[in-house]
Amino acid sequence: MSKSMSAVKQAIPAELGGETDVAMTERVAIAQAVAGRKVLPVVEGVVLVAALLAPLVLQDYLTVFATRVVILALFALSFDLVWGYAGIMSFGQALFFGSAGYGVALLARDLDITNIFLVLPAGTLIGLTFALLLGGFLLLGRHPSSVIFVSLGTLTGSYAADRLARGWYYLGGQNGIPSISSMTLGGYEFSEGPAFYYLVLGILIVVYLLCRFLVRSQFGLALAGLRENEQRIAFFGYKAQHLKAIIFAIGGAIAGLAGSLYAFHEGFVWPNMVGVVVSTQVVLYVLFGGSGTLIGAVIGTVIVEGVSFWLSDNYRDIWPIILGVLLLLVILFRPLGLISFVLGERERVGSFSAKRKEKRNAAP
Amino acid sequence: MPLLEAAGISKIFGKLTALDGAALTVGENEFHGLIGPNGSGKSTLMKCIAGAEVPTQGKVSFVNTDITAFTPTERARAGMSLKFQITSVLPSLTLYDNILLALQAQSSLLDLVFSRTRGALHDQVMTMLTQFRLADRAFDAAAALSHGQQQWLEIAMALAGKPKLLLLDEPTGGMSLEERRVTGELLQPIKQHCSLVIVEHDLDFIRDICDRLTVLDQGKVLASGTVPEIQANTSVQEIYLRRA
Amino acid sequence: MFDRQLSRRRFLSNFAFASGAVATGVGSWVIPAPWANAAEAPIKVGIATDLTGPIAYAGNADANVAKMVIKDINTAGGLLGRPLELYIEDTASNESVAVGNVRKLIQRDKVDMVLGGITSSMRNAIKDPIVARGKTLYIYPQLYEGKECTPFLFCTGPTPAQQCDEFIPWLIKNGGKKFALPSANYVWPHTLNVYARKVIESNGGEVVFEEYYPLDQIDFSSTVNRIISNKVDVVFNTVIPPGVGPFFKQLYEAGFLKNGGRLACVYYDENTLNINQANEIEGLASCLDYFKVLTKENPFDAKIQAAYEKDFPGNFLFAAGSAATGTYRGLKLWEAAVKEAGKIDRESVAAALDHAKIAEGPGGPAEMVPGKRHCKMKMYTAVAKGGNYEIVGRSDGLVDPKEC
Amino acid sequence: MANAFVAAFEILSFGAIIVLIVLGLGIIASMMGIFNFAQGEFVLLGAYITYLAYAKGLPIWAGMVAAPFLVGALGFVLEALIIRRFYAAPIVAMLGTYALGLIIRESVRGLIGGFYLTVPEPIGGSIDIGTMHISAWRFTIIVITLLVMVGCYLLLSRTSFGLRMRATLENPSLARASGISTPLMYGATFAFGSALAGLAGALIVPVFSLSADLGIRFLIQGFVAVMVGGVGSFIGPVAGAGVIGTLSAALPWIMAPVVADVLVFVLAIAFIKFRPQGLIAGKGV
Repeated sequence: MSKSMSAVKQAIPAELGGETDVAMTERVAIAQAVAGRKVLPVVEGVVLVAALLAPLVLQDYLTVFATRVVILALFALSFDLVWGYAGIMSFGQALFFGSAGYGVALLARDLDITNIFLVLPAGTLIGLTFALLLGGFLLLGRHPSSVIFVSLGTLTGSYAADRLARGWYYLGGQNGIPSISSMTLGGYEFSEGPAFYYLVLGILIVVYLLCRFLVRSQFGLALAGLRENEQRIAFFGYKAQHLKAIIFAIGGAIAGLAGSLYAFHEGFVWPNMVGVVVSTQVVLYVLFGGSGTLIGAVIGTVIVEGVSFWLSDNYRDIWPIILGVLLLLVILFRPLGLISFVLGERERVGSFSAKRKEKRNAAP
Repeated sequence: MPLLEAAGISKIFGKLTALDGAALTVGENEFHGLIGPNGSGKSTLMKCIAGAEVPTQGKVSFVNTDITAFTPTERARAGMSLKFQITSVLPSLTLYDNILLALQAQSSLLDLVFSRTRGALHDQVMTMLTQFRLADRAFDAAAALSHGQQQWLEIAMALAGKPKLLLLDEPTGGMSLEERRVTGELLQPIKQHCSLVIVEHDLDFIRDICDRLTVLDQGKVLASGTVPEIQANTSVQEIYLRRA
Repeated sequence: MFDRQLSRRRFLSNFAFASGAVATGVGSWVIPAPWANAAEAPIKVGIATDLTGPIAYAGNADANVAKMVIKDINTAGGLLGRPLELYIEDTASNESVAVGNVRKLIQRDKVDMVLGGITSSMRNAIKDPIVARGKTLYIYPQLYEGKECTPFLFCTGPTPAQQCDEFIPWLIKNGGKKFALPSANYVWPHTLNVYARKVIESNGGEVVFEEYYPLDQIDFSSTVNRIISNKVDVVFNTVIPPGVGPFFKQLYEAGFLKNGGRLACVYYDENTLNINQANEIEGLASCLDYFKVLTKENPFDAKIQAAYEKDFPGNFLFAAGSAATGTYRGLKLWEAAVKEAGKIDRESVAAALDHAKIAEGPGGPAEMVPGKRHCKMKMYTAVAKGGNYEIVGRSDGLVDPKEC
Repeated sequence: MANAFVAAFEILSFGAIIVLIVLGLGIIASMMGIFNFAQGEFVLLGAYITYLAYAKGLPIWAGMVAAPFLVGALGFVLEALIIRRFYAAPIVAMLGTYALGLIIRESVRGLIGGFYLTVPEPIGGSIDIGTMHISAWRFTIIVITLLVMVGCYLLLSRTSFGLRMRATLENPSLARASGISTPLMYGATFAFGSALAGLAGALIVPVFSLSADLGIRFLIQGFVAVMVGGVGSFIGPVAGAGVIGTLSAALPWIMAPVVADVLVFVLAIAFIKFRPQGLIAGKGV
């Protein structure tokens, strides 16, 4: 029991406090075992090559499915940034994903705007704005908000938005907005298929690299500190709540981008898209893959979606139960996600030193 | 004007009165010891000064500014720094990153995002680590350090931001005798640019490094003065005898 | 082989067996054609319905009906000399899952026709992948709000006109003139109410109030109070589960039935009777294209009902409100259309389906209204008595859907 | 006048139902710091057990009596096997209990085949006062809720069991030093909270009929109620539940139900933001 308990603590460094116990010695052991070995770039490379080759080996309909997964991976990235890096539990990430989806659907329906250079920035902006508003309300203030308040606050926000969307007739109510026209670039229409796939893959790669740059910057170091011990960071003189609100807003913007792509790819939006179901789904992706590693979010999305796809085909009656059991097992025994099978703690946290080479020289 | 002036500080938790009109005055470049028996309110007073607790009553001034309502962040930016009673280094980060984190606390957001200060701070990080005899462990996780070393690391972090006032809550807790001696040596040089308030059980340690002492008992100030004055004070001797 | 005695349990074990073939990419639920020596490749029929999720009882019934009809057609020699193959996908009451699975039907299995979707939101979600992006024929089998006029999308369930035109005058005669329209807040009730209000008012009735609630609202005290204090005669209900159970109970407890009030609910069939105790909904009136009690008077209904219950004993009832009758009708009309067209491409079948007729179906004959893509059918009014329905009214001939 | 009386009764009765559902949630959240996402499924199980008793031809009240014990026992086992591992990390607890809830809910859905099933009231019909009709069962629920509330309060404040429970949860190491078996107390508290949920499910199933989503319907409302009332005491969440339940039932009398529905949540979150300690601050009973 103590083993899994300590493992659980590792997943939630922010709540560790200053205890010295088994968890620490374990961590050190892992750190030493892995020091000097770089697994992450290898994993990233493998995933990239697989993603680039996918449409060449997959059947048509699976390419369309893969496109959806890539869009959801982008969404998962947004949540990972917020939870995995800044330790803000956003149980309402779908709010930004879905409101952007609704936003671009309305643009397409009512104003006939489908140009990719208009709708994607619009969706991103909607996600950013909603995240700034909700994040500003929940995170800022004289006293730092508790983790529980933020998680239940975002959950409630998403729940209320879902109910609002269901009740608001202009948004199509329960039925949502169907038959959204295709996204366009001049005269070209992005219909589902390899072109759309490579478009979203390209966007994912760009956003991934931006996130990677961000979390490895000194800003990323501040986030790492925040996740470990928010009070300590505030006592250094960081405006901790501002940092959190900023990363929350960035997460919202990425979720918005993903949501607008999703709306055009699926061709419809519906209330679930802003609601608790999708909010929880994105938590599952990141949890399965491994929070606090960007690639973990991507891998988690692929695995959860892939397994669901397969299970719903073959064990349709019981697949939600199987999914629940798998989730519980991961939480209990692999709280750092499946990526922790190949990736050590030391490399997960990374190092922010100016001269990274010294790290290898100095390591025992 | 003194650097720090806390006056009439009361703190009530429910039915428990932890502080009852306590006061503390610290001048520039002064090492000030805060002593008293267990439960006399030392830690609570430290927290009220640092902003971790909001006093029920009273006023805290720092560099001629009323900071009673300041958040910890604002106090830190005004030049106050705290080392917690329980060590709170960031365990899964390297020592290097722990120090870097403390050094860059007041950088602008753009500097942080584009890592503009990373190269410039490198030498400072290494200097701090060397000064606190931790340079050879720079790229180990902080969790890997011994308890004493973690305390040093935290003192180093607290000093990184060049504070005007450093608050140390039991810096030598859990240290060996040799480690205590070294801690004293490490603290001496900072006197040139920084004042210090220190809560400590080890009276020998306090006597060695402090200029002035304040003695708390049951939330009130029992005595305040130079080290010899306090040593000569009979009521202080009494409470320490009572404890023994 | 498609076994006559195939039970649900057997299907499940078939599933488990089929999973062995997953590695080769075969995933969905395929019922292979019964003859291997067919001269031509089989015709592929796709069913997309809610096999899991909150309305799984309806989706499973629809899938069962499809299995029954396809089996019958195959037993009778198939279509155009070709066997039929059935592909069933789950829409899981989750539009996102549904779209993915419908794409499987279209893009992987390349089915020649898709039938399915129960809720309007599901139809909305999947019609685009089927009809516009997928260039495939789509049949929607459920009673619904009307106004669906998408080319290549055919509706085989009752429309507001079919459910209201004869029903509401009956309600006014057998209930009273003062109507209340408490409704779940989504498209079906909104659109249905517009039509119902027109019929009520043109027949001398009056709508006391029309109000919308969140779909999962389960406390209706203010509504019940307004109904009682306004002395409403007829509650024309479009609140759906889970709210409908508590709503009817609260109405009953407030004395609505005792004071002679009449409940009316146009989606109520044999499945939904169990939501309340029989005495709480005594006298509830419904208007649908089929009730099980018709088996006593119609030999054909007796035949299909018996066949269904033999193949699929258990909880998933053959009932009108769950689109089971629309599914039957839809498949049979499509069969007639394919026979007439003599080929299977979308345009030819749609052209024939435009005026397809069947002489026998659940509740009676049915025919498509040319150019309208909706279906004329017989309609029945029934009231609940002691937990069963009793037919109290039937249309003279086929009722016009009045759509498009 | 009669109208106002009926309105008051209906609002009160819905408030009582929410209080009943939140009781267990509140005890687990306040005393153990765990926001149990599977609480809705414990309610569902209580309802399902009652339905089973009815379907097997047993008296309904027998099912209602059995439900809290069976669900409580399940809670005890789950605490020992799973929940225990989550105490250090409240967020992980949320995710873990979410998974647990998913498993229970989908299993029950499989068992009842996705239907909506009716369970009759042990005390049916209505109490007639002049022209007014008041549901006898809703009235019974109000009475039972009051009894349970008072019972819980006395149990926590007056008995040695309650004292030990609070001591354990407030300061585990001190309690251990005083010879209290802390793992047992944690298990007992969780089982107690689960049993209350089971009881709630058993009592409300005749009102709302049984479906797999019966419990989750109330979950977020329950969390919001706990936060509004204030985490840390027994009475806080109860007060919060009273406010949220009454508000949800009362607002539809004066505005469109669809608006009322969203408004309750917006008001609640705003309230918590500006009074994070909730209606009733502090620890205790």
